[in-house]
Amino acid sequence: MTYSSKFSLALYRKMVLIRQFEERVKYLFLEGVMPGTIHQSQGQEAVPVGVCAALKEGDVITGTHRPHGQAIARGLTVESMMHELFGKADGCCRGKGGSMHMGDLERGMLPAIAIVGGGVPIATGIALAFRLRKEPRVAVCFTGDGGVNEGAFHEGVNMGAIWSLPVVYVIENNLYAASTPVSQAVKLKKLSDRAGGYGIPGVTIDGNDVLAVYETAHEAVTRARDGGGPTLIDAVTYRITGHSRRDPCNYQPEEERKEALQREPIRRFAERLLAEGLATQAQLDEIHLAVDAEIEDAVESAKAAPDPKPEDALDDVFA
Amino acid sequence: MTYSSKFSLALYRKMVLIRQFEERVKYLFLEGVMPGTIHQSQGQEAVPVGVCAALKEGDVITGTHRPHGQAIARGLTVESMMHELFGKADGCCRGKGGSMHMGDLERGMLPAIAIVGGGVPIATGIALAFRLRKEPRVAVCFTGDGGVNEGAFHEGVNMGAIWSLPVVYVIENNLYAASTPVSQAVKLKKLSDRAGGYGIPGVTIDGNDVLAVYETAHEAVTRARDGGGPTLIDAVTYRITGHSRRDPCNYQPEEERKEALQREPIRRFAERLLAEGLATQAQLDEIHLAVDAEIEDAVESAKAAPDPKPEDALDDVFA
Amino acid sequence: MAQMTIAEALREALREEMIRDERVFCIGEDIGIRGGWGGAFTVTLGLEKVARERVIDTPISENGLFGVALGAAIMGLRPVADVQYGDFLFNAMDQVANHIAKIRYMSGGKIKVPLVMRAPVGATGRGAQHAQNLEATFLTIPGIKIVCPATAYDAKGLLKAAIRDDSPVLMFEHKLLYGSKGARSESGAVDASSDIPDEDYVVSIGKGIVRREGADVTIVGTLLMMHLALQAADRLAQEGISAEVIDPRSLVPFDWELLEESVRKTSRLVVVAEGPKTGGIGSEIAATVSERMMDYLTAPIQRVASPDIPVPFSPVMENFYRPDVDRICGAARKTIGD
Amino acid sequence: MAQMTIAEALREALREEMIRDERVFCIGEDIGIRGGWGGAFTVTLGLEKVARERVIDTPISENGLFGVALGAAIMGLRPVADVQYGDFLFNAMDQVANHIAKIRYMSGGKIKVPLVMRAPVGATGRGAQHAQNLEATFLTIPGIKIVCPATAYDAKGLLKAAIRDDSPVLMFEHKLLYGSKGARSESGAVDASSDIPDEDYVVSIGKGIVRREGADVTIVGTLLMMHLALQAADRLAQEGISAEVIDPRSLVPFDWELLEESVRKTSRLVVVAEGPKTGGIGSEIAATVSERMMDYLTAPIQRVASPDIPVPFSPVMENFYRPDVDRICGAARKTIGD
Ligand SMILES: Cc1ncc(C[n+]2csc(CCOP(=O)(O)OP(=O)(O)O)c2C)c(N)n1
Ligand SMILES: Cc1ncc(C[n+]2csc(CCOP(=O)(O)OP(=O)(O)O)c2C)c(N)n1
Ligand SMILES: [Mg+2]
Ligand SMILES: [Mg+2]
Repeated sequence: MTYSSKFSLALYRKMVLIRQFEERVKYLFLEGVMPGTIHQSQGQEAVPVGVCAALKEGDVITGTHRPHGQAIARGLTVESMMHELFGKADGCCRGKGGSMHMGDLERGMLPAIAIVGGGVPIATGIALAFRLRKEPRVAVCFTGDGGVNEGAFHEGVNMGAIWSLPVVYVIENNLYAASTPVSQAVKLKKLSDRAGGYGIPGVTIDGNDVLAVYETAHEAVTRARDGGGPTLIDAVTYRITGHSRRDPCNYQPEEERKEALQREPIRRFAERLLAEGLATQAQLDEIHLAVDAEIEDAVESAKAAPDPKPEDALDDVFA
Repeated sequence: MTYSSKFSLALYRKMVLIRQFEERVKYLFLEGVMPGTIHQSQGQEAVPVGVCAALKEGDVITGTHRPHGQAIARGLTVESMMHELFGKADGCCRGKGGSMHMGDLERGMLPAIAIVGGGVPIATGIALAFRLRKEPRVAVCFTGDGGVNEGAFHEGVNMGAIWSLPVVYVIENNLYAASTPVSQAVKLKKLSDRAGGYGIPGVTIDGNDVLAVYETAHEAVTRARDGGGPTLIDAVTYRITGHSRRDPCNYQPEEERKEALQREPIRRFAERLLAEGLATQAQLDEIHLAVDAEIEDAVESAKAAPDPKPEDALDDVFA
Repeated sequence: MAQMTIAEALREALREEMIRDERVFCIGEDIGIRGGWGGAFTVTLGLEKVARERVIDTPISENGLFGVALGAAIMGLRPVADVQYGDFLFNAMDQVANHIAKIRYMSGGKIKVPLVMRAPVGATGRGAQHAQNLEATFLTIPGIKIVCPATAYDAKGLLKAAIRDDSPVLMFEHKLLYGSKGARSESGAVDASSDIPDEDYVVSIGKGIVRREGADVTIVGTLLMMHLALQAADRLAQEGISAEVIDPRSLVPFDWELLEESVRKTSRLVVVAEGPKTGGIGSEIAATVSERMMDYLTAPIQRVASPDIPVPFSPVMENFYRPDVDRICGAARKTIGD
Repeated sequence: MAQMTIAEALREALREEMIRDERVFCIGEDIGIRGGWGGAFTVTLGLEKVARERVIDTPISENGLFGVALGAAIMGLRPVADVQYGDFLFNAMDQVANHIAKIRYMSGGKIKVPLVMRAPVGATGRGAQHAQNLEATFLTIPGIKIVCPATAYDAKGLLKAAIRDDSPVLMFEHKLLYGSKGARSESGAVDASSDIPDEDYVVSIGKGIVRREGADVTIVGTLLMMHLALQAADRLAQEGISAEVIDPRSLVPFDWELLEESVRKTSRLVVVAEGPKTGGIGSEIAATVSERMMDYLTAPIQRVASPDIPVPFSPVMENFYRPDVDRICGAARKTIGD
């Protein structure tokens, strides 16, 4: 397939936006300005960006404890996210969620689910609602490679499968669950082999190739929307940052990391865009500058934004 | 394979013992003499009998909410079981367990786990203990066809698989989970297809052929004992009695039930034994008589046995 | 007006709400199977006739099905999810306690979770894994309303209120009160049937009721214990002790006003709850009443509860486990004798 | 004698017990990965050097890993299973509450379950799903002993006692007390380190301790709250109020004797517990003390706890959630002023 320059640059911009957002947040966190803990997704950008590019308005994603990339890919503003990270009253979850619960249903993303695997049944239920209402909408569930070993994954995928619901399960397979290599947690060459146990199609793809991700997701989303039921997509990528906080990643072999950096999705896509004449270096540079400015604005605005009042904590328990 | 008359008759006797035990218990229950509720296994006898015939002393099984057959097959005495069913102080669980928690670790069976799927991780842990202690023992986990959809099944089997533990997972597949047909709960032709998702061998067999069950179990148990890791055995059988209590089984199509009765394991095995000259009708009749007497003794003794004291309830919480 | 058991009243509530509101659906195990029982206690029997696609039978996957219900609720449907025995809520605990109870809060109030959960409780001869009273456990989890109907009237009215509520509501139902019939009847059952009005009604979540007026001692209890409290009050009356029986009906929110009013009058309180005494419902009620009303109390609040043990199988021991009329009367006398 | 943080003291306890007894092993997620952190809070760091096969890293499967630990414990091993955050105990709730807590009982006492569970608790800027104090929830489940060390000395001694116990023991550890270092340090941490004797010792499960003697009011609290109670006592002392601080250390069994002795002396009680007030630890303590000691009490027992809400992320709101020294002092004054 070939894609327009506009489409390609939009993908590129999203990936850069995620990367720079994560880098900026990491810096803010290490500075000690930002509360809480963070899970970041540098290196994994192609997965959410490719997947979300295949979605329509009205589709809904569920995110994980590592949700910044998913949120940006789905269309949350970095401003609303940065405010949330700073715990501000006008963050996307009004300061009640924080990094791990980033989301905004109005923008098509549930507050992220930080319990590994927990989002799988929920996404299935969202798809059930679409089915019962006869709406042509699709749910997409992000999970990590570690998430596939939770009971919730099993139960949720099985229900999606038996009811042929409009849902796509996407494994952001960064080869590690926290510090645990996927090879130690699963006795399979490909995580997509789990799909057979549920009677649904499964596919393992290069998750650092944003177009491959897009194409696979597009096919799966279309199938789901057309009543063909779920797909399990195992998108293999790599986390080129720590699992959380100040993690030095000593469990990642040096050689592996070096190689992974070679395959990191943004530079790869840039090279391809340049090679195929879909973008000029100037265009790419401009994107980087614009993205940085957007993020910087978000940081400034977040720092200046009002904190919630302590007693605001008492609201929002019951409807 | 051919088997000795002695071995064959021992299998036959166990199956008859289970069948008659269950029939007697059903009668006692309907009479209102027996407290609680019961899950019975008429028609499924070949599975636990075939499997347990492949075990050695020291091996341990975990049972389900439908454990009477498993318990008898593993070698609990009908006396200790009948006492337990009557809630007597000298029942196999001293009256604290009841029908659904039948078991006796000294005889190689954990008190049965009545939470569907709950026994799977526990059996895996028993196998882990054998591995850590370097003991040549095997754990066998019984589950129903419904049990394979619990998260606990997924998590437990996966850990057994990745650590290649000496454990065998046996699905007593009676085609229904309570009233729910297996075809409605799983989108697979064969439940053994779940095995591929864990990277372990899986096999679907005729669970009403006690020798087929024995042979399959023997192979799996041997592999497990020899360090070859777990097997998932899907033994297809049929429940020719109610799910529990006074269930009229209206969800089982009449035609299906009729056919199932044709394939019921005890008569089938009797016919085979007679045909192959491994037993005479007189021998079989004698077994039935002896079994009935054994059960009747157990009933009499259970009725006469002392109840626990109310305050005995306070014991056995902590060691 | 028709006489109904709790199982029938719950079924009627579900039927009427499913008809009234297309968004309402039931989800659970064995709830709508043709030829089946309508769930473990017949509550959903025949509801598939209202709308086949809105009675959803799931595989045995409690955590999954509560998660599915949550997802559907977030999207604006109004699921009624059940477990066959309350004990299996522990299988679904992550979804119930970490997601259902919290996701609205985590969203900063942007999401609604109109989700009803139903769970049978109570010791009924099935051993430790089909017996627990879980009210106290879930009381520790903010974000879920909890209701406990003791009568068919309340069962119907509370279930309707729960379905119409925009927040998660967990209804505990007692196995010995269902009045399930035929193959699904329970030995030791207590009659909890009521005359049910023909017209639509709800029982407000958070409103208790005085079941019997009295002057000397207040006895508070829900579900089966409410019935035993009434029996105890009868017996106490014969001894000249006038007991007031309060049924809070909801545990979250709790009708403190009603209870306080009663205690102001009687100055004595007995709290009856099936389930372990430690960490029990009785502890919360006793602590709160003591905190607020110490000056009114003329005797220490008595908690009648089960011992701190799993539920034993043998009827002899199970009867020892379950609070009974004798013990309630004893506790009431103690508040007066002291 | 060496000064140790709680994380270090727990690690030492594990190391020594693993060496002392071959049956002891650790099981959990990310606990022994080469190049990893030794669990979420560094407690198991380096233990694989004692015995590689006895530090078992599992997939992310909490219910599974607690079930595996249970199976191994039944067969006579002595597993120490942990979750990275206490909140994930809800994922394992079926195994913990339905099996681990009950299987010995269901077996009629024929089985032993020498199983230790470790779970970090406390609100620490991570939002609602990594924050809960679960002590009260598990208090409702008979069959599990519960310990809550506030100091490194107790952490080591209680963990050793737990490992040697033949019953399931659940240890709650507070994230702000670990004293984890480097990349795993916590902001807002409180120093809970102790001088740890060189020789082997245990702290008996079920024995509390007077942390500070006082005459006017008893303040009881565990984990982080014990430290805040001590700070509150300091401040109250400046106002002329002499507060006694009791650390029960175990919740199950609970050292009622120690607490009662204190209350007999002070006649006033403040119970401090992080976590929702309703159904909280404070409710149980207040109910029991009221029941047993009404005549000694000169003021209603005050419960200082969190509001009945999930844990909010924003530090401003989280600080409002967490009981603090101000509120403890206020409650103490209230018992005296009344
Ligand atoms: C149920 C549960 N168990 C454990 C954790 C702690 N934890 C947070 S992230 C993580 C690793 C997740 O691995 P994976 O699913 O591969 O996602 P990744 O972090 O690689 O994005 C773990 C164990 C959790 N959040 N939830
Ligand atoms: C976790 C859990 N959910 C539901 C039940 C109620 N229940 C008891 S038996 C049963 C059906 C089990 O089906 P299957 O695993 O096929 O075993 P079978 O009854 O056919 O032997 C159900 C749903 C239970 N005991 N445990
Ligand atoms: Mg990963
Ligand atoms: Mg079955």
